[in-house]
Amino acid sequence: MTKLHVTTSINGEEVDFLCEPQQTLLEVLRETLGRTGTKEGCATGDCGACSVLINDRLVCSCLVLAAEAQGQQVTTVEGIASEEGLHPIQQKFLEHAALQCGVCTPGLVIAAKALLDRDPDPDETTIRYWLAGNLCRCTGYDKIIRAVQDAAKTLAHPA
Amino acid sequence: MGAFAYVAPTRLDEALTVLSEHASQGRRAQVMAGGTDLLVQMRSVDREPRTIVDIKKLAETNRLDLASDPIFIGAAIPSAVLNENADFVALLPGLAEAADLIGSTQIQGRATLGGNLCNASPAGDTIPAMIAVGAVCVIAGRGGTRRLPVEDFVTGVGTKALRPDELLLGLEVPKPAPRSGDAYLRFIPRTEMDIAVAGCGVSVTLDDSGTCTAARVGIGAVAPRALLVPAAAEALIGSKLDDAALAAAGRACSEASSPITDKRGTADYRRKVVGVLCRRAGAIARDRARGN
Amino acid sequence: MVRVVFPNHLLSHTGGEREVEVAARNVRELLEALERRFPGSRDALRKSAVAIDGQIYQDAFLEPLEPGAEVFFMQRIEGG
Amino acid sequence: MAEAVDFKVIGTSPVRPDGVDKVTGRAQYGADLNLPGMIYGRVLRSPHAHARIKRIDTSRAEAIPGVYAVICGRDFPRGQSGEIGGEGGGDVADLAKNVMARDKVLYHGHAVAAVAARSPRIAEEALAAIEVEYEVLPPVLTLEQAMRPDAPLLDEHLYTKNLPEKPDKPSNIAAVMQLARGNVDEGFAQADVIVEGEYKIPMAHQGYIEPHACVANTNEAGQSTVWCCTQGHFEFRAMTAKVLEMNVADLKFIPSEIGGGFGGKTVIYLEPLAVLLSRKSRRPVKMTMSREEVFRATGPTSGTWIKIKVGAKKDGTMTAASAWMAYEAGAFPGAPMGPGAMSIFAPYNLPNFKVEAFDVLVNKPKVAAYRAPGAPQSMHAMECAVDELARKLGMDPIDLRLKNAADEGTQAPYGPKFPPIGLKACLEAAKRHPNYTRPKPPGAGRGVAVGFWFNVGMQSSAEVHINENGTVTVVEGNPDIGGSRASMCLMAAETLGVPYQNVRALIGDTESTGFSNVTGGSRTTFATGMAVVKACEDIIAQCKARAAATWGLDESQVEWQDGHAVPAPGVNADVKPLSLADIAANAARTGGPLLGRASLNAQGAGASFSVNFGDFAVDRDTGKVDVLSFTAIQDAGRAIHKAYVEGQMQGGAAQGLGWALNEEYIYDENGVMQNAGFLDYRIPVASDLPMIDTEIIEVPNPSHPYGVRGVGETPIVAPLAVASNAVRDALGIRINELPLSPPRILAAIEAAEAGAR
Repeated sequence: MTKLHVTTSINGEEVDFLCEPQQTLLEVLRETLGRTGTKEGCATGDCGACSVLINDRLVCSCLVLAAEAQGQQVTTVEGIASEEGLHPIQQKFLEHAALQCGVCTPGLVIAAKALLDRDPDPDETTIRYWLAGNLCRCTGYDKIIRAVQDAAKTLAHPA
Repeated sequence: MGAFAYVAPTRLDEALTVLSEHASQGRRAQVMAGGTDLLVQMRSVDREPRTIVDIKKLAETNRLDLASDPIFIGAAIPSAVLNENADFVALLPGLAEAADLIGSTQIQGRATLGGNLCNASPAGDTIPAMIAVGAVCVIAGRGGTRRLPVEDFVTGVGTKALRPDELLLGLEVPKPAPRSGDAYLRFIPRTEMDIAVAGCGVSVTLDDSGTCTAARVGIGAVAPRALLVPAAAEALIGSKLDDAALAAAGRACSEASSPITDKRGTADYRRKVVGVLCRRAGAIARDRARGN
Repeated sequence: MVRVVFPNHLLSHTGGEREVEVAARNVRELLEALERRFPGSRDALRKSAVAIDGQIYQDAFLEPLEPGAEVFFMQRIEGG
Repeated sequence: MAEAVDFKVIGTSPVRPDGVDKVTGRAQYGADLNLPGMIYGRVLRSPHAHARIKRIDTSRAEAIPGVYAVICGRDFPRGQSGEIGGEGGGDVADLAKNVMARDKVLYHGHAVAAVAARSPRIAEEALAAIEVEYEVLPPVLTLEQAMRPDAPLLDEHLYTKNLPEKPDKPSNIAAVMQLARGNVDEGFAQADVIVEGEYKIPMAHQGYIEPHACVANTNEAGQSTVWCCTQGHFEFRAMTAKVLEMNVADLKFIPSEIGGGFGGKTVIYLEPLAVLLSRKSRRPVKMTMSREEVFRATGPTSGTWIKIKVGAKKDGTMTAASAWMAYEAGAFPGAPMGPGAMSIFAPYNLPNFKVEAFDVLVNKPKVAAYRAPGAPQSMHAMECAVDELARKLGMDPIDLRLKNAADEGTQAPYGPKFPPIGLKACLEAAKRHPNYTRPKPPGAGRGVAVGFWFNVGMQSSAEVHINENGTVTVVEGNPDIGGSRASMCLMAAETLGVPYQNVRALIGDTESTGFSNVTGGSRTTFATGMAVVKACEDIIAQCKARAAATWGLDESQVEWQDGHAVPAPGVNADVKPLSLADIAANAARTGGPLLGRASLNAQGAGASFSVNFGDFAVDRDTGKVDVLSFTAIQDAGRAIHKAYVEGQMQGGAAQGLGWALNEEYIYDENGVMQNAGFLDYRIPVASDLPMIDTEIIEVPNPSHPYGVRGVGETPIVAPLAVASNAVRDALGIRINELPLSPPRILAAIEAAEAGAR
C-alpha cells in the first residue's frame, strides 16, 4: 500500500507523518503520533470525544482523513494550556467538578473553546446546543454548562 | 482487490480527468466534500477500496455568490460557513436552518449541501429545504455543465442521477422574490444529533394583499427519496395561508408520503408528523414572507 | 438462642422450615449448627448474605451473635 | 464520630488530584497505551443470534502476511466450572463461553474467533478470511416467547433453579425467586382501593463513552501483564485466571483511567483473548472495541415485563402488594431479578406482599450490572402504581408515600429491619422544595417517584505513606471513575488533620496494593474510604507512639489534635506539639518510615433513598416530551465531596431520563440489534436536559466513621417513574411501556381520542 506523506501543524508545531489514504486523523494522532489526549468514543461522529480544531474550525477527527491535514493547522487538547498554565475552560472544568470519568473532557474542552472564541457571552441554550455533539454519560451536563458559563466570565474579565 | 488512494485536485479539469479515467478503466472513484457520511460508510457498510477525490480545494465548489440571480452555493461549503454568513441566512433562512440541523457543531464544520444531496439519503435534512426553494444542481462533466432540479437528482435510496465521471459543482437557487419566505422543520426524538424521522421545507411568496401567489413544499424521510409535493403547494396558492390552508397542505404532505417503519419511527407516525411539520413550517415561512 | 429466617429460595434446603431457633455465639457456630440440622445446605447457606439485627453482611463468619439476635439469610447484592 | 459535624475539609468540593491530567489529555485511558512492537487484535463476531457452530477454519487467515495469531473456542481450556465471587462473577463456564463461543453462538455479536496482526486493517482482512459454518437456529427474542413451554431452548441442559422440586425438562427460565410476607389475599380484602398495572421496559446499555480496551503482554514463562480499563482489576485478574486456567500469580492487571462503567466494566470480554493472542504471537497485543461491538457484545441491563397490584385503605394506608416480574438475562443466566424483587417494595411499610421473579434466557447479549441493577425496572412499576393510587385516593403523591414510608425499625421486604434511613427526610424535603411548591407550568405534567438502593461494602485495602516532609500518599485499589481520589484525600486529610493539598491518592495495580473489590455497588467512598480512614488511624497511633518516645512520655499521655501530637490534657510536659511533618522528618530515629495500612470487609453499607420530581411538557401533535425541570433529593449519609455527590445525582438522573424517554435495544426478527451506535441508541445530549437541581440529605450511616452512604446507584432509579408519572399527568393517559418515545405517545393520544369518540 502506498503511504502518503503529510506535513501539517499540530498545536503550532510542524509535524510530518506517513499514513494510508483511508486512515483518519484520529487514528494517526493516537496510534502514529502517540497524541492520545484526543479520544475515540464512537468513530462515527456521534460522540465528539475526538473533537479537534482544524484552522480553528471544530470538527470530529474521526471524520477527517489524515491526508486532509496537509498544510492545515490542527489544535488538540494537548495544545490548549499555555506556559501560563491551564486555559480558563480547563480550570473551570476542574473547579466545577465538570468531569467525572473524564474521557469526554478533552472533546468538551476543545468544543467549548471553539464556542467561546466565536461567542464570548453565550446563553445557556446556546451552550447546550453547541455542545450537543459532545456526549457525556457521567455528569448530566449540569456542571459542564456551568463551567463553560464561568469560563466565559473569566475570559471576559481576566483576573 | 484494489487499494485506497486519495487525491485533492486544485483544478476542476484535474478532478474531472481523475473521475473519467477511473470510469473508463472500471476503477472506483468517489468524490468527497465534507466526508461526514462517506467516512462512516467506509468503515461500516462499504469498505471497498477506491480513490477518494477531495473536492474541497477547487475554487468553484467553494464559491458562494449571493449577488447573482440565481444565487450559487458551491458544493463543498460547510454548513457552518453558510450559517456564519448573515446575508445567506437572511436570504434563505429555511435552507440555512436545514443546513444548521445536519448533525452536531462538529459535523456542521465539515458537512455540505452538496454532500448531503449526493449521499442521497431519504432523510437528508437539506434536500426538502432545497426542493422548497427551487434549487437546481449544477453538474460538471468532461462534456460540459448540465443542470437538474434537486427533486430529480436523487433517484432512490442512495442513488442519484450523476454519472461516475461527473461531479456536483454546486446549487443554483432563484433569488427569492419580494415578500417571500422559506422554512424547514424536521422531527427527531432528541433535540439534536438524530436523523430526521420526517422533514418538511416550505417556501411561499405573497402578493400585496397577503395572498399566496407561489409556493413549493418538499418533504423528507417519508419516502425512498425527498419529494416535491405539488398538491401541498396548490393548497397554499391563492390562500391567505390561514390555518385551513396550512392544514390542507399538511394533509397533502401526509398523502404524498409513503414511509416505512424502522428504528426511527413507524410509518403511521411519519405520515402524521410530516403533515404537522408542513403546517408549522408553512406558518413560519408565511410570517417570514410577511416580514414579521 | 438466635432466631433465623430463611427466604423462599432456601426452603428447599430446610425442608420447608422458614424460621428456626439455634444456639450460636457467632455466625460460624450458626452455620455449623444449620449445616448439621439441614444436611446438604452448606453451599447454599455460605453463598448467602445475612442480616444480623438489620445490618447486612455479605460475607459473615466471625460476627458475634447476641442472645435473641435476628438473622435473616438473603441473596447477596451486587451493584453497578 | 459521625455526629461531629465540625469537619474541616469533608463536605467541601476541592479540585481532584488527577484533574489537571484529565483536562489536558495526559491521563491514560484503556486505549491510550502503545508499546514497542505492539500488534492489534480484532474479534470475529457471530452474524446470527442463535446457531450451532459446525466448523471453524482459520487457515486462510493464518496465511495472510502480517497475521501473528488466530484463536477460537478450541484454544481455550475446556474444563472450567465453579463460581466466581464478587462483582461480574457468576458461573465460570458461562463467563468463558461468553468471551468466546464454543459449540453455539447465543447472540448476534457473540465472539467466535480473534486475530492479532501488524495493523488493524490486516487484522480485519484476516477476520474476513476465517470460515465459519453455522447451523442457524430459531432465535428467542422476547420474554413471552422464551417463557412458553414449547420455546426453542438456548441451553438444553438448563433446568429452572429454586423450584420446590427439580423440573423434569429444561427451560429458558434459569431461576425463579419468591419473596413474601403476611397474607396478600387478606391484605387486598382489607383495601378500599386497588390499582393494577403491567409494565414493559426494554434492554438498555450503560453507554459509557470509552469503549472497552486493553493491552496484554505475555512473556516466555507465560506470565502476562494486562493494562485495561476496568472497574476492578483484581476481579478481572480472577476471572481471566479462571477462564484461562492460569495461576493468579502469573497475571498482573494494571488499571488505566476508566472512561465510565456504570457496572458495565465489571466483566471481562477482551482481556482473556488478548492474553491468548499475546501468548501465541509473543508480542504485546492491543484490543479495542468499536462502539458497535460495545452495543452488540457487552452487557446491557435486562429488559423486563412486570405486573403489579397494590391496595390501600381510604386514608392511604397500604394493605397489600404483589408483583410478577420477568427479567431478560440475555444469553446466560444472571439477570438482576433478585435485587429487583428485593427493592420493589423497599420504600414502603407493607404488612402483606408477594413477589415472584424470573431469570429468563433470550438470544441477546448477557446482561451485566448497570447502576442499581434490577431496581429501576421493578421500582418503576411500583412507583407508577403508587402514583395511580394517589390519584384514586385524591392524595398528594408525596403525602401518600410519607404515610407508608419505611423508617428506622421498619422490616424491609428483604428481611431485616432498617437501621436509620433517610426516606422520610427526603420526602419531607421534597414536599417543601420550592420546585415542588410552585405551580406546574401551563400544560405541563409533574411526576414524583422514590428511588432506593441497598449499597454494598465488600473488601478493600488501603495504605497511607507519610513522605519525609509530612505530605501523604494514599494507595488503594479502586479505579477512580468519578472523583474517588478526591474523596479518599478528603477523608485522609480530615482524619490526619492535614490540608487536603498535602494528600495525594494513587490506585495500585494487582501487584502493588492489597486486594479490593470493584469500584461498583456504590461501595468505594464507603468501604475503601473506611479502609483509608483506618489506615490513617494506624498512622495516628504510630505518630502518638513516636511523639511519646521523643518526649519520654507514655503513649497514653499523647493525643492527636489538628494534625499534631500533643500532650494529653493534664499531662505536665514542656514540649512543643509535633506536626506530622516534624514526626516524618525524625522518622529515621523513631522507627523508620511511617506506613499505615488497613484491610477490611466493610459491613453496614447504609441504604440510600431518594425522591425525584420533575415537570415535563408533551407536544400533543408529535408526541415529543421535553423535560422542563428536574429535582433530585437523596440521602448521602454524609457527602464527602459535595460536588461529586451532586454529580452522581445529576448523572444518574440523566441516565434514568434517557432510558425513560428514548433509550432502548431495538431488534429485528432475526435478533439483530438495529441501533448499535450513538446515532440511534439515543442517550441524552446537552440540549435535551435542563439544569438538574439537587438537594443532599444527610442522615449519617452509623457504620461508617464519617457517616457515608453509597450514592452512585440510587440516582438512576426514580427518574423512570418520574417521567412516566409526569407524562400521565400531562396527558391523562397512562403509558405502560418505556421508552416514552414520540411514536408511542402519539399512538396513545390517538387511541385515547378514538376511545373518547
